[in-house]
Amino acid sequence: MPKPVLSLHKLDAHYGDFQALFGVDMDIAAGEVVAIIGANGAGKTTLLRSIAGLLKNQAAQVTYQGDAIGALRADLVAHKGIALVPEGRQLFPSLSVEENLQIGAHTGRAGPWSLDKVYGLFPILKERKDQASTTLSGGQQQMVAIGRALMANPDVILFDEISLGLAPVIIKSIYDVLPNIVGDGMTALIVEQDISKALSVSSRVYCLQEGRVSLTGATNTISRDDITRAYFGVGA
Amino acid sequence: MDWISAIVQGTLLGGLYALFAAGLSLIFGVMRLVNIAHGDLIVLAAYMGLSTTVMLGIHPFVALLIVAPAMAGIGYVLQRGILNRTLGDDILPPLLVTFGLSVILQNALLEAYSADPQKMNAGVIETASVPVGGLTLGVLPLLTFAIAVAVIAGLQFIFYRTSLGRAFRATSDNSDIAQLMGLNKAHVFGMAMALALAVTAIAGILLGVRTSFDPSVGGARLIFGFEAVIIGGLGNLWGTLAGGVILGVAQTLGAKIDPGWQLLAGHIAFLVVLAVRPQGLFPRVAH
Amino acid sequence: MTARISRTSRSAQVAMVIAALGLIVLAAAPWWAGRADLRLLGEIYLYLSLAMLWNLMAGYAGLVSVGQQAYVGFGGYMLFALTMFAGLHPILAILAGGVLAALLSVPIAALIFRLKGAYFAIGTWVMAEVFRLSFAQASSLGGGSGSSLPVDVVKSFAASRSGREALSYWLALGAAVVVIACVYLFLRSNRGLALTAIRDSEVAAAGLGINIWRTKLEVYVVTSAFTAIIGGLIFLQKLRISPDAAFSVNDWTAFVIFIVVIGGIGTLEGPIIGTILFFLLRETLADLGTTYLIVLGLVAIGIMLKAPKGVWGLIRSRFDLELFPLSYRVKSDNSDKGA
Amino acid sequence: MSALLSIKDLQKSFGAVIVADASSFDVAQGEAVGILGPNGAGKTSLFNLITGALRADAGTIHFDDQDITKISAAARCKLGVARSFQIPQPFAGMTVFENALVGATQGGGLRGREAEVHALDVLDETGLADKANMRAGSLSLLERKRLELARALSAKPKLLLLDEIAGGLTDAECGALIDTIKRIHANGTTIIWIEHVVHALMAVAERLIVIDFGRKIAEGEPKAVMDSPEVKEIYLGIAADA
Amino acid sequence: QTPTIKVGHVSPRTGPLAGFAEADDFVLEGIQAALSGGVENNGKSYNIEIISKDSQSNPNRAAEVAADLILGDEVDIMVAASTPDTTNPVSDQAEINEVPCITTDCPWQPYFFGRNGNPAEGFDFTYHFFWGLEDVIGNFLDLWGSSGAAQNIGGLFPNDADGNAWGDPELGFPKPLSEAGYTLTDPGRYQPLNDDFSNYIAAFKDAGCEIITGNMIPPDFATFWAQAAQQNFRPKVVTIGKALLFPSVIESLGDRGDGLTSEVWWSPNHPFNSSLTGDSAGDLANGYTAATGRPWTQPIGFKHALFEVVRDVVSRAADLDDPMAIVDAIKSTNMSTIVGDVNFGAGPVPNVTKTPLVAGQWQKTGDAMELVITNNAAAPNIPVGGELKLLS
Ligand SMILES: Nc1ncnc2c1ncn2[C@@H]1O[C@H](COP(=O)(O)OP(=O)(O)OP(=O)(O)O)[C@@H](O)[C@H]1O
Ligand SMILES: Nc1ncnc2c1ncn2[C@@H]1O[C@H](COP(=O)(O)OP(=O)(O)OP(=O)(O)O)[C@@H](O)[C@H]1O
Ligand SMILES: [Mg+2]
Ligand SMILES: [Mg+2]
Repeated sequence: MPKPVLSLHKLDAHYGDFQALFGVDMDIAAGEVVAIIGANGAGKTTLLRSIAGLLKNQAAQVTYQGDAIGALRADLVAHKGIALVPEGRQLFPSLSVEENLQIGAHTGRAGPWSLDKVYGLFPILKERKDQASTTLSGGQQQMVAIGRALMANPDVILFDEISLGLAPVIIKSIYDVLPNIVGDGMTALIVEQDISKALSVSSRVYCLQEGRVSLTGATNTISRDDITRAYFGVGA
Repeated sequence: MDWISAIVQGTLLGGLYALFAAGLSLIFGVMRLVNIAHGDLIVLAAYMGLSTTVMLGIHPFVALLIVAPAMAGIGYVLQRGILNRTLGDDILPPLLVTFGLSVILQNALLEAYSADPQKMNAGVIETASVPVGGLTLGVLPLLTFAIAVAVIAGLQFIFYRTSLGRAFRATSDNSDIAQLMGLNKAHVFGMAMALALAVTAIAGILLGVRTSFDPSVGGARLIFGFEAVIIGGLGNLWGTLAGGVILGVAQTLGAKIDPGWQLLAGHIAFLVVLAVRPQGLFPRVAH
Repeated sequence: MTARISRTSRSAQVAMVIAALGLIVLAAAPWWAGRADLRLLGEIYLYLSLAMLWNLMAGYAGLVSVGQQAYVGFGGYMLFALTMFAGLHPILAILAGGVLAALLSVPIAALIFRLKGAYFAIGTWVMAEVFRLSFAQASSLGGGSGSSLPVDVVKSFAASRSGREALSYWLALGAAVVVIACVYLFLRSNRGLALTAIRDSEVAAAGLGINIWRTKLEVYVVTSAFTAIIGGLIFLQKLRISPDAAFSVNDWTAFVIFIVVIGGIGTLEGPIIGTILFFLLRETLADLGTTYLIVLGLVAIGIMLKAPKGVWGLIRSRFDLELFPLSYRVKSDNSDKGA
Repeated sequence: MSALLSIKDLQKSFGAVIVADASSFDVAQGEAVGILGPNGAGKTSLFNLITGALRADAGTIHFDDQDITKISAAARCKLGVARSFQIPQPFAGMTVFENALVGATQGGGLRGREAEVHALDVLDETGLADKANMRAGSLSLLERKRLELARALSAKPKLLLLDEIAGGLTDAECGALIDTIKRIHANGTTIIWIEHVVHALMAVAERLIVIDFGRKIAEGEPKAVMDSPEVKEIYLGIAADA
Repeated sequence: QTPTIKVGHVSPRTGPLAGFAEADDFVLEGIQAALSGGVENNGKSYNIEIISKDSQSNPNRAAEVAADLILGDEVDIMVAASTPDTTNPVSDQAEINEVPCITTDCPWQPYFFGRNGNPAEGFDFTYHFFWGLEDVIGNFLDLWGSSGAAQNIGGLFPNDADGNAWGDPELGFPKPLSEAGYTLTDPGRYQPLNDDFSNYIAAFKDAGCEIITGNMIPPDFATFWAQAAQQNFRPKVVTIGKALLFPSVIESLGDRGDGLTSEVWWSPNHPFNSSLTGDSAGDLANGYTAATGRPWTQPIGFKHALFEVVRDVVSRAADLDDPMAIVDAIKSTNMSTIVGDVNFGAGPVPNVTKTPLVAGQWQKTGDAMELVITNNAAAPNIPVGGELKLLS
């Protein structure tokens, strides 16, 4: 395996008294697309929030391009080139569609993505650019959320449950554009409950259960039974 | 004619209240911060204006060039040093901290300037008047109203047309997600407080020109500011102006019935609005 | 089932014994304390009561009111009005003031309960201003200038000066004991359990059959009534009332919030500790005038930043103490396992 | 068999998101019904509508021959509807025992010693007895889910609504949970259970309802429902291509 | 060992009323120096210790510190000054705690009737010297009469202790004004710290008022006065109580302070001397200016006189250990002070006696504003310093 661009070392995470992650280790190589799966509450979102800096950890628990970033504030992590497409889309309701995209570019990082390029990817958004973001359909909102993250021209992009609550056609269309996004070398972590979707785009998979990694391996070497067992903790 | 006059005077008074409230509205709208010290910050600005005019011998309006940036600086430091650490779902920490700030400000001003009433001298403009369709209107109240409109238009522009305003709105909507966009929440809030206190400087100077002030007069005006913000609806600056005008007109009309009813009428107008529309008249974000 | 439920702990039992002894000593204060100490203690009890009540409202029911001075002032004014115009005995007048406050608080709640969070806080404040301005219009009570309690009313309370001082001391002590006992017993009761549940999660509480609106209304009405009674006692000590003094947001709400939050909101121990701290500060520094108030402000800011759960929160995070035994302990008598 | 719960033309949406689209179904006294559906289908929202945490836009809900569409959540609980929350909502500052006691004294309407005994029984039943004195805020996720079940039971419900309580359990734990729920059911409590762990659901449910986009897309005897092509396609994405 | 008599003193050192107490330090220092040799009583010498506390301009706080002084410091005599917000709560505490109390700096009606006093009974322990509304009315009538302005008066009375007393239909201004042939336009009581007087101004304009009177706090007057100019309302005489007492307030009004008129309770030109130091009024005022660099203010004389009376009482009391004996001594006070005669035997009601009052005008002399006595009909022994000038 090449030198990892992003690694987690014994990552713990707490919400007050409650511990959500227990010593998670992970190495992600540049350009890799990795799926993270697990049941509800397994700690997937927590993992992504820890990487993005929304949860504070010890500095050495997360390293990125050789820097210990575990204790860094989220905005500084963003400036370093890690972007998160949050669970449930989380658009800014008081910003228009275009403003939501523009604010994604706040870090001012150079790169291939621009407003035009995002509109090229999701043409429907251009038609709706002055609309309040809350008036879009769920799928369109998900497009804005993805576009917003791309506007930061990140090196690593984290997707949290992009298909949640979306109709199958929409899910399909979003998964159809995913290769265009990660195609030119962007590293991606994809959290997904729809296991087959997740596996279809990723090369490697981690399964979380109760805040611990219960299974990991290359997508093509892992069997459905392994996954189901790791996923629910029971044999199907 | 008397009633028309009362309404006109009330509207102009509303301009003053809106000016008191504009900074508050910004702070409340962006940070959900109930700033008990706002009235005292207005008085602080008035004293800074006074010192500047006395020391440099300049007109109070010119003193704004110094006071507004100074207040903005104070606001930024205050927000980053103290207030940011009190923000959250619980409204009590900011309430208590700004209460502490208010007590400190009042007493520090008392130490520095004594309790003597002070006033800034703005020359002929204070007493000048223009006849308008049978009414005689003071130039200063007209100017105050015009400034209130200009300030609110300016804030509205910053809020909705600039990247700083976009950052305000985004951080206010969801500060976690805004951080993901690379926005430093502490800095954005600091900028919002700086802007709010720059507006406060304008309110303070106009207060100090309009009437005499002493360290204790801030608190009495604070509640009108809050009322204007809430009547107008959270985060809607034009609503804040409307709220100020509603309060001002209610007060002058109440006073027309009996001067004892002046303040009461304003408060009752506030309660009636809330009874009918608990989110205020023009909330920006519908729930 | 062999498990047993206990609602006390060693530290609580010790605290109870100490409290009982302390109460006996305090009740005897008219025999051992100077007149000034009596008065100071009386004031401490009244502030403690206000703090307890506000804590019940804000700390447990989530009703952060900055308008409780409305009821303090109302109680004070009812003392004056009912003794002067209805000829009631002062103690009766104070109790009647409590009842009237309870009645008045219902329609007020109907209005201000529509508001949430910061809006609620400001709504209560405006309401208190409405009280102040309305009483300022009552010319028979002196309007904006206020009024003194007529000497014969004061004398009717107790004939001799020392009798009066002792009686008003005992009334204040009694009020504090009653308030603390009521709040404590309320929180220990099933309704208190419900209120605590609301504090932790409103949606789960509603799902378990707790009527949130009614529970909060009950708390609001009861605290309003008690607050008015305390207000009556306060102005029985002061002998003079005016709208600005009666409805002072600083004296009756800001300081009380200070006490509760500094001590530790949402606990019964917090207001007690806060009251002691507040009076320690005041007694040592008050003569410094402005400096005292500046220090007060600094303490408020400092504690909020360093210990947002207040002093009791700090203590409790170190030691697992509970002076007021509210919690239930399950003890299994046998060694057999529960499940 | 008279219907304990009867839902007619229930309608609810959040802006563009429709979570209940003219849903109608009955649940008989003593029945155990399973609900399935993809993420975001509106399952939890359905519970919210039944318990009163959400108000319906249109349609009616009858419980025990009484129209409960417009009454408060608290009143519904007193009538005998209790639920567990998918995202646990413990009373974090209270102990586990106190959490159960709230249910026993409020929704359950019990007093004094009787309430305490009932709360203890429920903790026994759900395997939380040895955690009784712990602060609920310090429980692990699985314990929190168990507490959800315990607290719902403590309110002595006629209708128990369970929202995803089996996720993340080991085989043995899951088996124990199934036994517990079967026991509760055998005692006469009517149950509606939302669960993604299908085999657990199949072990208890007498009938399955499948929803997607707030619509009922299949209903009936569990085996038959699971074998229907729509369910295979919409829900069991894994099974279909496995 | 000389025994000590403790005197408790409450005054508003801080807060909105602090102007009244700005000379406290200076006056108390002078008094302490003058009393340093002790006071003779029945051949025995007593020290006088003054314990001073701040009411923060808050009547609640005033009652509290008064009680502290009485109960904690166990003072033998209470004194207090400056507006009903200070004198009344302090007197109430003294009365109920049976401590002799002397107050000043508040017209006697708000003091006496504001405390629900009954002229038939009076109070047992509390005494007050100052002038009354009848005096201020007499002086104002004299001043207005000499001005030649139309007999149409606008009244500005706030809803506070002073305002209610001044505007009271029976005891205040309305009755004597109409008896003297004036028409009073009184729209009602406004709440202090008012932001808008346009209704008043409109009413005054409608009624053609050429004279304005009232009792206001400085910020309210400043608001009114600016609005009056803005709305082109230009009365000929403006005579306001309280707001126009202090040079700092007049200074803050700039040129618009020139020509305003006010009651004058005391000035450096009052022909009285201190019974304590022998200083004349002029000496005392100049001493203050020399010590602080600030212009003299009216409360200086009364604060000084308060302690003159205390010394006199201490020296005459039959038994200083008996509060009743001290009260008897107060009751029989008849002396000359730096503010005039204080004789509790000659009051309008029990417990109250009056000192002389005149009226004057702020006039610009050179760069500074000076309060010039223009009318002295009520106390001809106080010399007039200049002529009344009309505002417009
Ligand atoms: N803010 C919070 N406070 C307390 N506990 C939390 C918080 N956020 C998450 N948790 C808990 O942490 C655990 C892990 O949650 P997380 O959101 O990471 O799970 P997830 O795998 O993303 O689940 P899902 O598939 O439901 O999104 C859960 O038990 C959850 O209840
Ligand atoms: N209060 C709300 N406001 C707005 N949208 C909501 C609200 N509650 C739920 N939704 C939306 O309604 C849809 C249905 O949510 P619901 O929680 O009922 O799904 P579910 O079937 O329980 O899914 P899961 O299996 O993930 O628990 C989702 O898209 C959700 O985002
Ligand atoms: Mg998640
Ligand atoms: Mg759900």
